[in-house]
Amino acid sequence: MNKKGFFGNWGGAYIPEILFQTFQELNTEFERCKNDPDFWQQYIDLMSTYSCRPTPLTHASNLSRYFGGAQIYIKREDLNHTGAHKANNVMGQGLMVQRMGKKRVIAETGAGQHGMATATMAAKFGFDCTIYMGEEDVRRQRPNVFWMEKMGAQVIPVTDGSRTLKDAINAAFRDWVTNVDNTHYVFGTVCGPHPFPEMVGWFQSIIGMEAHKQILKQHGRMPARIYACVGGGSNAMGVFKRFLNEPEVELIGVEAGGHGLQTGAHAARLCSQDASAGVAQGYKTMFLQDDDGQMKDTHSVAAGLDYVGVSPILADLWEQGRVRFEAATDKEVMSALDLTMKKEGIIPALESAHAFVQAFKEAPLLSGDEAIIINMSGRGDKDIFTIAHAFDDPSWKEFIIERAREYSHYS
Amino acid sequence: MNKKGFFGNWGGAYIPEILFQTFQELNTEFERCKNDPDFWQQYIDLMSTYSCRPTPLTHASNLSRYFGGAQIYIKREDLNHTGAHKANNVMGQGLMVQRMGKKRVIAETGAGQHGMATATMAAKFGFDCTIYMGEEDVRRQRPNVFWMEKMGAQVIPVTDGSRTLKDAINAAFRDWVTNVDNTHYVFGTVCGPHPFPEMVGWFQSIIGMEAHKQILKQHGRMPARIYACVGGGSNAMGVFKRFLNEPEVELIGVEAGGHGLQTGAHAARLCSQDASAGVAQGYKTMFLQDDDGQMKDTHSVAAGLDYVGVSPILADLWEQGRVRFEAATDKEVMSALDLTMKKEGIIPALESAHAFVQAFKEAPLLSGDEAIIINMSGRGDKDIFTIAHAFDDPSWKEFIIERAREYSHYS
Amino acid sequence: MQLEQQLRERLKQKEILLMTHIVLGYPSFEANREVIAQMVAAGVDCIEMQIPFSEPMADGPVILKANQQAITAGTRVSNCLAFGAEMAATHDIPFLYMTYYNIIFKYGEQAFMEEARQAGIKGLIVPDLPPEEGADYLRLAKENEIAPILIYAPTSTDKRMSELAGHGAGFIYCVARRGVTGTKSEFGEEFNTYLARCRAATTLPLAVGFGIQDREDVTALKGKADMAVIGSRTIKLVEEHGPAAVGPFISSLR
Amino acid sequence: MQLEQQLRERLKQKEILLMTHIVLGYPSFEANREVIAQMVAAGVDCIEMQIPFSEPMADGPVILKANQQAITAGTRVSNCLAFGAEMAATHDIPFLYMTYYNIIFKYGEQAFMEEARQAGIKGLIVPDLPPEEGADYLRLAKENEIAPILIYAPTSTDKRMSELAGHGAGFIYCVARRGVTGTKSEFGEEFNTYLARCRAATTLPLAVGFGIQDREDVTALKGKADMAVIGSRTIKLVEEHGPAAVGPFISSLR
Ligand SMILES: Cc1ncc(COP(=O)(O)O)c(C=O)c1O
Ligand SMILES: Cc1ncc(COP(=O)(O)O)c(C=O)c1O
Repeated sequence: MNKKGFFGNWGGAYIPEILFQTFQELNTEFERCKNDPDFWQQYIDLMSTYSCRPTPLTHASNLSRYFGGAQIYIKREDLNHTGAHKANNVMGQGLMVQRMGKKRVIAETGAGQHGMATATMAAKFGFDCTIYMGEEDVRRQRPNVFWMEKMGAQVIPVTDGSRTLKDAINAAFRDWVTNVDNTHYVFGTVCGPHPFPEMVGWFQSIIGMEAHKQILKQHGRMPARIYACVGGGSNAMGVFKRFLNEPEVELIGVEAGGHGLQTGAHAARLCSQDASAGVAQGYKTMFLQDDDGQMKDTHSVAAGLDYVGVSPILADLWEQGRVRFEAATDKEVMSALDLTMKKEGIIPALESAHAFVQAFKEAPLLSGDEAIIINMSGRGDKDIFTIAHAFDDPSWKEFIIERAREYSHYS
Repeated sequence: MNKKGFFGNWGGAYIPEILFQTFQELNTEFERCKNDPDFWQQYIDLMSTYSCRPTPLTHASNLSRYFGGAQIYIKREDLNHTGAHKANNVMGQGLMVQRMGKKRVIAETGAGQHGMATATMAAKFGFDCTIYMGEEDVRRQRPNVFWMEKMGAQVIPVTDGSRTLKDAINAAFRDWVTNVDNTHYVFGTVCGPHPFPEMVGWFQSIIGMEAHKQILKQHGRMPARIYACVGGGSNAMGVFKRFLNEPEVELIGVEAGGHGLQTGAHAARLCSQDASAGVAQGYKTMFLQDDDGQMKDTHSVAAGLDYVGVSPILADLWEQGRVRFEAATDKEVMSALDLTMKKEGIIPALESAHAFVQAFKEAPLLSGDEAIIINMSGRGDKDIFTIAHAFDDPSWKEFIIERAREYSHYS
Repeated sequence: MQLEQQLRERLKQKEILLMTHIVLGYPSFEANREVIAQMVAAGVDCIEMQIPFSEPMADGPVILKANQQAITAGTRVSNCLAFGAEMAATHDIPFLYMTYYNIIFKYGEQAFMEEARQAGIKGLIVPDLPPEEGADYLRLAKENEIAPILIYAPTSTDKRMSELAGHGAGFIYCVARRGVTGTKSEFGEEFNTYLARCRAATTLPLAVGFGIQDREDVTALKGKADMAVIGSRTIKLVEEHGPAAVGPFISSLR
Repeated sequence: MQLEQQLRERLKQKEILLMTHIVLGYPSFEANREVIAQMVAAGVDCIEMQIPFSEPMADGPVILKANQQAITAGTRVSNCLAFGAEMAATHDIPFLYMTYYNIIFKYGEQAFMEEARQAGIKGLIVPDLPPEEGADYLRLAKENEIAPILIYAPTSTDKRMSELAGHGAGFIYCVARRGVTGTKSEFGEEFNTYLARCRAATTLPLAVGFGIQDREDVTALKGKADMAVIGSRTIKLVEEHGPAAVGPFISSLR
């Protein structure tokens, strides 16, 4: 197969007829943008004045010394405006929405990062904005909800299904088919129906383009390996893309190992035996589903990796053997996070910490003149509620209890 | 008077004898660094690979349109690693500590930003780190405390005096006189004994040096006015310094008006009638003190502005009339914050929002071809506990109460 | 006899046909059995049986919930296929399966089609499978004499409608409006223009679905469409008043 | 008679002098009065009266707390000056003020010095005013025949000590160790070297303070220093056992 919108066996646009026309327009606009160097320049200008691109590549000299192997470099997507790589995608789509003349955007969000980024973009571009978020995630991520609302977005808790990311995606599609004329659905990752995987990947590829220049300048040659966590796959594709045709660079995607691949409580699609080919949420990929094709519940300490599907582009690169996939367990993630904070003064998001885990396992096996890059997709300080909880910090608990006491008194 | 360490009538080094020698060494090292272009280059390299300097200058086109006057530009110190301009100062001092061969750093912190930044720097440089923080502030800013501890710093709650910033400074000095041989006190702002005001101002001047280039490139000419909030004065000095000798650029420092200048519950030293010349915490400046010279309690919704003294350099520029000082009340700050989030998708720290208040008052009075710069010293998303509280957000309260309920069950 | 012919036969006696929708396994196969018996007795012309899927992207709250509860109750695809065979053998009206593509894909398209044919199923509605992605599906359906029913939407251009007409069989499912199943539609001027466009684009019979609630709605479609589709409305009815309420409701529609 | 002379007179009769410390207004002027009477009766040679300041940077927890409580209780600088005058008039030993520079600066250096002289105060200790910043202060003190007592620290170089000697009068306050008031000091080899350096740098009498707790400590200083300073220890004593405990404690020291 080499059909439009397919990457090897994966991808496509499995969409309800009502969206057909809007996808036609989106495809046309996307083609126009891709062929318009001014558009890319406009995107770069926006990202370098509104966010702080290029984001730095930090040499983690302490960690490198600690592991005694490869030189570890960290690509700092955490320094983006709104704190994660998600900004790259939404700002790019924002420019496209402006060109298409639509006035309203919707988005799904799991951890809240993509919702935050979309609400931010909508404020900046003056769009109406509705964010769909699983009720469970609203409960867990109230700070993000607060900010989204403050930025003028409406956040709708989704009470269907497992009340998490995939259900928020379904809810967003339901909104879209209802309000298709004036609304653009800002898909958050390199999944979903064509052209989203390619489009999101295109905007995110800015990460790897920068990293490529930076590593040559700072290290003097190509990195041996690049690590990225894989939820939907957008930060991974973002950092990998520029290096796909550099055969000496090994690319490693790290999935959520949750409580362990043997337990079933994980979100590893490509490196576990638990996924199979399927079609849902508008595209074909490897899904964590049962024999009937019903999607399974997944688990990860990182809400942003807790998803049943995976990028069709990555599924193809996996099948081709171009990207290797590994898993990091919740436990490993907490200790990688701890080590990174202590050694480098850097707080990776729980999602990003997955990439750190695998890099830490492999760094000692490489020589000191080799470099590896870890894509730090976001910052962890927003995850305070999750991280402090996961570390079981007693003062944190006291603090929350005391705060609650005040609120119970006065309300 | 034109004595060493004085700026007009202000400044000096009113230090206990035990610190005399260490200040000698610090002064010598500082002179060496100032005269060593390699040092500044090393500093720039560090800031552009570990933090994301240059930070962008964002044209706030929506706010500019909304106010219908000057073009509003925002200097984005919020995009620094650790989320505020404080990083500039600590990383610079970190390099100096390394040169001086000391192995331990201490710092005071109010809001927690400087503590976070220092803990981060200490992790990066491999220093031991102790942070002094008023007990009241520890209570209010638990998230920052959590991260400092995770980064390996010891956070000591200060139970003396008003249990806020000034008491944390005293406590840090007590530690310093005790551990002077191996310890450097990383002063957090352009206050304290010489050479701190000059030294911190030097590191922070990177802000204005960048902003100068950026405004010329983006706007084509000098800004009419520059606004910065003033706690100790480091972000203000940082953005002002490059423009001091550009007489056409008006410089405006915005102090904490708290509940209003008439109420006494504020922290306005230079634009209220409530301060007078004094000497404390190692330097001479305008202090909020009573007739006996006892320091008063101050108030601001922004912990980082809630301080009795102010930079001696700014006191001098105030006396010379080079910098104009204004105050923003807590209430004005909350609405400027609200507007900025909704219009631009940007969340200023409560401190920074003070500068926005005054800029918003004056922007309509200028013409559309004039530019003003607001120095956004930090990001507000860390202030979630304060901001959600100040907005009296009911869902936030419920969230906290529910969280507390979980913790009370399991503990 | 193939689906289109069956419908055309029925259209000789009736001004407009009725198609109803049930979600298999919701609330139970028992209830499904009773509801279908009532529907057939009340003169329904065609029934679409939805095989539940965990991600029913195009469905509104009522059908969505029914899907989820059916799965939670343990409904398996194999149960649905067995039940479909039983119904087709029991009642003398055409039965269709409605489901999302993953159910068929995962079962194996070939195996699914063969079983469906053996069971006497006449057509398939798969709302997330446009013909661009369904070449195998369309081929296998036709090989197995099962009508792949395609969908028109108000957003479909004339060109798109003609293109779809070439791939579909049985009838065209005209979605009455933007949105998902379950909320009321307006059948005004704009709708009439849309339906005229549909009619012009295909020679297949036209079914209209999404939000048809009562006799008035069905009446409004007479002379414009060939079949009215009642979806969420009967599911709600069963939830509120039990299967016995279905017969009288259906009878009241025409 | 000036402070240095007064101390030298006393040194003729005693192997080592004792200076004590009180915080004015803490716990009350009443208590201060009683404590001072006890101290004088027990043979103390000199008393430093601390005018409380809200930011006592160089003081440890005990004196810090005393400063704050004195201020909270309403102690004003004017009360302190009046009390100082009363003490100097009542007791025949030299009294000093110890305070932070802001108290003097804010009062007006000239006015402060004149009042202090009129009150019969013999010296001033201002731990946060190095001579570099205190030109006016030093001049005014000398003009008013009040000894500006300067401080040596273990970190002071020989050069620095000589420099300080040139500015000070009355005696030199040698801080026994790094740190703030209130914790015990060790008087070992290193300390002896330090004290020898102090002695070499000045002809003024040497007082040693910070952490002197008991007879043993005082004894250790004999022959090396001219005066031992008891600070936090008596404040704690008053807190725990009341003013009456002070006399016996002081008597026990020598
Ligand atoms: C910080 C961060 N990293 C990674 C992810 C995972 O998404 P993706 O795999 O598309 O990069 C998320 C998703 O929310 C995220 O917030
Ligand atoms: C974000 C932010 N802005 C401003 C300030 C005030 O300090 P300064 O006046 O030294 O910039 C602080 C102090 O903590 C701060 O955190």
